Amino acid sequence: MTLKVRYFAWVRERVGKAEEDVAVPADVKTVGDLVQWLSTRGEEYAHAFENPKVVRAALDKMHVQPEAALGSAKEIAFFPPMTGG
Amino acid sequence: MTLKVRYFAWVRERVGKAEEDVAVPADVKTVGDLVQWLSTRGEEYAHAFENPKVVRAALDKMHVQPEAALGSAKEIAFFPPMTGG
Amino acid sequence: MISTVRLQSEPFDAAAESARLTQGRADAGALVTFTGLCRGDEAGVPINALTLEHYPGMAEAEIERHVAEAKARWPLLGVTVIHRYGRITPGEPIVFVGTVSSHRDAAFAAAEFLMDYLKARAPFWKQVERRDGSTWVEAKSADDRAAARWHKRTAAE
Amino acid sequence: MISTVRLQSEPFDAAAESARLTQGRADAGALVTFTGLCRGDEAGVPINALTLEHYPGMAEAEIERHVAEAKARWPLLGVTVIHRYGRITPGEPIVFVGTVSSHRDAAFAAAEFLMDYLKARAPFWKQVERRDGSTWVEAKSADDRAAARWHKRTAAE
Repeated sequence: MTLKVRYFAWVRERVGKAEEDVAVPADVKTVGDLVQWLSTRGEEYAHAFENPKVVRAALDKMHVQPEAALGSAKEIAFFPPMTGG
Repeated sequence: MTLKVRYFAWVRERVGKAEEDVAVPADVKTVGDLVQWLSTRGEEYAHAFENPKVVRAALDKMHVQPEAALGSAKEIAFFPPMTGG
Repeated sequence: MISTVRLQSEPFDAAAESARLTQGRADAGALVTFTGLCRGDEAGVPINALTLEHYPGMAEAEIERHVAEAKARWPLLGVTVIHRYGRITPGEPIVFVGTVSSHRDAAFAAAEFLMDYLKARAPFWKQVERRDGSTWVEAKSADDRAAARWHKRTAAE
Repeated sequence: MISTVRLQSEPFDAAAESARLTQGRADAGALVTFTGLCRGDEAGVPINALTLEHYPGMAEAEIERHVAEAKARWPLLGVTVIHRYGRITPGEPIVFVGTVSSHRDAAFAAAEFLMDYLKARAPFWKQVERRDGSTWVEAKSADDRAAARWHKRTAAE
């Protein structure tokens, strides 16, 4: 499965890119699984996700929890807690 | 003691005047006493104060309760519950 | 802190009053405004106009006192309160409250506090003018309750 | 009900947006506006500017969803939400929320609800630009608590 992964704010800065297309292995089923798997891809990912509780996720532009299944989503985004308004 | 008495909104309409100078008898000590005494001055007053709980008072432009002493106040006002804002 | 309190019979420009509150300042993080307008109906029945009677002298004093209380309770950078009296036609503004603070909670709380107090304590009386005559608006017990919640908060502090 | 949601990088005129919400209507009794502005300091230290990053597509969707929720909860006659992104200098507006209703409680509650949600849920991130570099603003747990109080209210209903 190919997923577009987007990064925002300091997650983007740590990973070093704003987005990428990722071929997700079959055993990566949930958002949490994906975070764990991404963290193994290099130092920059390990650094971005070093405290997974702080990083929020949105699947197809909806906020989700780590338990959420990736299902047939096309896009996932990772970002710090929001500071708009 | 002479007191300027002012009336607002429907209290004014019932009494038939906006203000008057009143010579207050010595035994009229409180706002409540004054309401009772005014009510004896004629039908228009009796009508204005027929439900004394509804009529509010301000002594020298400060909200007061019926128990408040008239003291050396110069002005008293009677009016319905406020509907500003 | 800059505060402005005005009673007037002429209409005012709520947007301009709102702009004035933050003009040329860089310490304001939050501006909350409330504008109360004359509706074209009262309890579902069309009206021609509202006429607001007020107690000159006392109205200013009551509003100033509540502005001072708001300043004591919340860290405000600016407050404007404008209240009209006289005849007001549907669509026109009646009352304006604007509060400026560095943070939004203070600006919201102070604006609501001032509005609740104006409704329940400021000496203004609304008369509704209809085709078939005029009647005085009755005070709502909901307004008394809204004003009372600020007392309770003080007691709990 | 007329609702307007705009994301833009250009500054906006909060006063004009505010005026637009009640223009030419006689059913509006209450207008509440909130304007969030860029302050010249953050935690006491002067700043040159804020830069707001956002998640295009999701930000609009989140705001529209919360406007729809506000409409379902309160009898609103009009809502405007404007949120900027990009570089914003001290004194400029960042966000605007305006709510119109026949009564003040609904207008106040809906404006606070929308602001609390924008702060805690809308995908925007603020970066502070100082003379010696840039840092990301940290989220406040107070903002999460402010947003959570609206959940509690739903559960109690």
